[in-house]
Amino acid sequence: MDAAAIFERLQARFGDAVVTFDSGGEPAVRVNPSAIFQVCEYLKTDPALGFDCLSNQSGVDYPKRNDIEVVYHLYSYRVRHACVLKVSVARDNPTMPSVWRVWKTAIWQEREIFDLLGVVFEGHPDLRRILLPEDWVGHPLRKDFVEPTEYHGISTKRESML
Amino acid sequence: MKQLVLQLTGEGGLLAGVPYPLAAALAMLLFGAIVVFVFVLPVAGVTSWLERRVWARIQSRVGPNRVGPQGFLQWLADGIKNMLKEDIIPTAADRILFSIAPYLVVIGFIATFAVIPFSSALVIADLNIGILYVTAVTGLVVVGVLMAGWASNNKWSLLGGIRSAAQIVSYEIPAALSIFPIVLLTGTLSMQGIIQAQGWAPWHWFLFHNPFTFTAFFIFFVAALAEGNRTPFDLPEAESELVAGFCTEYSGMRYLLFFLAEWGNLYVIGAIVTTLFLGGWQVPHVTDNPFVLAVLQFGVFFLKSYFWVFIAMWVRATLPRVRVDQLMSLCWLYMVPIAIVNLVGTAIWMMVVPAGLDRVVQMLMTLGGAAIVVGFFGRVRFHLRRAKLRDVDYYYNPII
Amino acid sequence: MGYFRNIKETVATIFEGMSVTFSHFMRRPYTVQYPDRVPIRIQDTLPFRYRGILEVDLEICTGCLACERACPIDCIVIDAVKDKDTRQMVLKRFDIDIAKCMYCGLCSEPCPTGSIHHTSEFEGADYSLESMLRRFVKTPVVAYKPKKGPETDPEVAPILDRGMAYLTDFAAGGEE
Amino acid sequence: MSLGGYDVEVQRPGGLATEEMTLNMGPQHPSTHGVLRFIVKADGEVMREAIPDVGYLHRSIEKIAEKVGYHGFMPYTDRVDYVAAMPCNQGWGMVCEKLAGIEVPRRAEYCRVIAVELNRIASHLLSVGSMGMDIGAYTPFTHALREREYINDLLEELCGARLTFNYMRIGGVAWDLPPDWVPKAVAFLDRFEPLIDEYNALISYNKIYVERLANVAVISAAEAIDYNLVGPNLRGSGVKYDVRKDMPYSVYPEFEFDVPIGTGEVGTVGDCFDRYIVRIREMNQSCRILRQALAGVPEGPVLTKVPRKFKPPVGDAYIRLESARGDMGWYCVSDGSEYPYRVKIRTGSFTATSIIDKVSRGVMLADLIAIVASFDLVAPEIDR
Repeated sequence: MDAAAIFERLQARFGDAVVTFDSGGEPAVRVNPSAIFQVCEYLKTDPALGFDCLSNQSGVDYPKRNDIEVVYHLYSYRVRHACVLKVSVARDNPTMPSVWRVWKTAIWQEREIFDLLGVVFEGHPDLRRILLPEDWVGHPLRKDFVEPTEYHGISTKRESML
Repeated sequence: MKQLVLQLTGEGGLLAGVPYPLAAALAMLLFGAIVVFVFVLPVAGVTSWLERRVWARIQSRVGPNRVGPQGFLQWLADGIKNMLKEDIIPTAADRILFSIAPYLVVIGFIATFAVIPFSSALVIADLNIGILYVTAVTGLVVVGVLMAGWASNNKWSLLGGIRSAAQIVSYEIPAALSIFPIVLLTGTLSMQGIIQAQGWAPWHWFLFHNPFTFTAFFIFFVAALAEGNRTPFDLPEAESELVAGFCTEYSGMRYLLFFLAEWGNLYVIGAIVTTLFLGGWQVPHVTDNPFVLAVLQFGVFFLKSYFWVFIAMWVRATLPRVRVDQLMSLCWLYMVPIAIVNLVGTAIWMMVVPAGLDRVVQMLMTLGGAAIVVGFFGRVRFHLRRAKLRDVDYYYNPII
Repeated sequence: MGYFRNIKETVATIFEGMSVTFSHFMRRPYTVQYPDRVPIRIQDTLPFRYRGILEVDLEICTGCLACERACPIDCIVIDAVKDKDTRQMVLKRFDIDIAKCMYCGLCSEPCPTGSIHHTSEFEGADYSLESMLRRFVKTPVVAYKPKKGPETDPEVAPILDRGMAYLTDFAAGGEE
Repeated sequence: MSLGGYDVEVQRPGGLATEEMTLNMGPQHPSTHGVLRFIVKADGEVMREAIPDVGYLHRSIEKIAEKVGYHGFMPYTDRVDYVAAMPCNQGWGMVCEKLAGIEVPRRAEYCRVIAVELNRIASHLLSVGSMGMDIGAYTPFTHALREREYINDLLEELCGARLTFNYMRIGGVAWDLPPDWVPKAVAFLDRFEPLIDEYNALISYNKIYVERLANVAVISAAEAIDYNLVGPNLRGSGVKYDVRKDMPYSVYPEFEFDVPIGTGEVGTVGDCFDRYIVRIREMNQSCRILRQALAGVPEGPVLTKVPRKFKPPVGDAYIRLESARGDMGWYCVSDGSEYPYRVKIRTGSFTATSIIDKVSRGVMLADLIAIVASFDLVAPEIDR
């Protein structure tokens, strides 16, 4: 099933208020953040869709649009097709439901997005920093992140010899 | 030795006037020191060098070849280096236990040298309970290892020490049970007595005496490997699991002592296997000169025991490590029952099989052993051919 | 029965494994005793494309700064100024920080003459970071100007040939 | 302690007073494959849980991508997974080509496939070798590394480096196959293929080895998919999925090869042995692909014309490719400028690490080593 057909099914189930079609770049389905869990659950449990794997979850920061986009790349090993979901959350208060109850892999992938972009996933069982140290300030993959000059008294810059 | 001491303390002797017991004790100490420094240390050291070379060749490497001819003196260099290193005792460790643990381990293996019969004359003490003494004295190693593991105050060390204790204590049983068939056959516990009951030819060895002793040999060898913490039973110091096991916190000389004991133990294993199953120092009757005979016997014994040292190294280079639960199930479910079967089987064999058939069976067993060796080299040839036929000379071929 | 099958399998597979390891006693070791016991210097056995420490042939450097731009980690710094009188490019500085260089080879690709290229030298250990800084320009030199037709200067021609050999080795098509 | 959403309660029959021990395995432990740490709660030899703590090798490669531009990021992709850098090169090349709609010449695709498959063999060799070493057999490791050295020699001749290749470029590869290189590669395959059998005789079917791996950390197919295991880890659980077959890219459809899956031949489907043996069999399949590819390299250019100031149109692209550690995802967002707006690399080791906590409950301490080795974790790939 291609992205348009998947969108049609989702549209029939959830209506235009929840899902919209995004054809800029790779065709994707834009989902309202509050409904992402229901949409994902439907995508997984519906036999014709059967998206049993969340292969990639990533976040993109758009300061100009003032939102953070969380992108879900889904794959179905059963039906052997893929689809892309995009969710935009407000940049100053980025909270959205977690989908870890649908796919366990989301536990770690959402932790990474939380760590690097600061998106808070509600209902996540273990939302801690994963790659950076626990006491790190800020979320580095945000476009306005400024690298601190020192960390625990260690300078993060080295004088260039050139 | 007794005569020498008597001579020295007697009229006009070097030590005239010194009471005999004191002189005897001194002589024993002196002799022991000579044995340790002239024989035990180099044996352990050379074993370490040999092991590294054998390993290296099996792994397509060269191994230590810089210190001395073919790296033969590598063990000396390593020893001196370790002696000169700082002896670190962790602050959280139990200082006393931590310090004495390596010595206990070393004593456990050096004491066995007292009964090892290198030739019909060259033996420190031909105890009439020789083989029992060996099994008893090696038990000291457990205490040392457990002590080291506990005193280090490190969790990896503790796990290593506990593993070692469980392992050595368990494997004493199949080892002892495999010695019993030989004791049954010879009716003596003395090491010299056991050797004298065998002959120089392979069909005189207990290895090929009957099917039960043949199995007993393998059970004993495997159990001895386990007691010596050798692969596939090197769990106490399992590098990939427990960092370095019970010797994680040790450094310098104390660390060296553990390894001295390990490699020394390897030789002890070889020597005991040779004594029990391979006819010890038995040589064909070629000369009556006692000196030449002693040298010949010593050479034969030494070569035989080093052959088994080599086998142990080779096994170590081949096999992976078993898991703790598998270690225990291997001991209790496989080795102990089979060892008991061997014991009973040997007893029945002795009662049932007539003397004439005995000789035929021994010859057949020897032929069977030879067939296994031939079959083995057939496989080796197969592997060599498979690899060699397609060897490529496109690449830079190193010259060693 | 499982019990005896286990014993049989154990004995058989260990026998097989031991025969493999024993066969290695009859094969030659494969290791090289670097650095002192090798018949030829390792550097001489390396392939042409080997990316070792960078080298610059100033004789044929045009001062185009393509390498400086291409370097993703900015470990190359070039000062090339146009001499007002002679209207020639003069190289005042050509520094490469070897300690920073990641040997990716992106700098040698856009070089028009193959002046900057990797050598087969890889032994870069030194006692200080400063000594890892390679300053190729000792005194300001005039940059090379590619000629129409073959190079005539007998001193520059072989260097240019070598540089072009590096260059032609790259796949064509990158430029536009 | 509640971690990963699970509460563990230690059940003790008879009330024997023992103490739970917290072990800190890593980051300096001998068998943590790079820099990886596990906080192990153990009851003697039996583990209650092993919580992976990652991030020790985090070099913010995804952030670097936003600063160095499309061409300049290629050498950084080598560092994502330094054991198998070629697939990472290819992944970055593919995602940029998809963004800009660039067609790669056929000869370049062949070069890529040859380089990637050689690298896959090298990576699997390291994996199965270090697996042997973790289980306690050291010889297989050196034998595996010996063959890996030959591959490194070949790749060194191809692209000048042994580890961080930087061989591919957006729109093709940087160097054509050197003259006389193809017969050398074929000679290597002739030498290497029988050595896989020797390797199997030495270790794979060794009883001790089999016993150590069989029935350990069994992962069912559903679980593997749920946790997004990929590559040999997924195929070990019996899922026949290979990006090269199921979402074909490059010139893979032109080659004949099988996708080996775990069958539970010595234990249960999805145990450590299945994951291990899948890698061994994949080396055979890679040899098959290589033979076909080396025999049929077409003539032509190996690099298309790509502007040095590479500016793909606004949009995003996600590609999958089969790296040595499985389905590798590259997601790139472009805002039309010289620099990528956002790059996300989804690696196989990252998701494989997330399941360790689950499968390591109630197994022996020594099994954790086998589990970590069987997942073929490469720490830089987890942390990026």
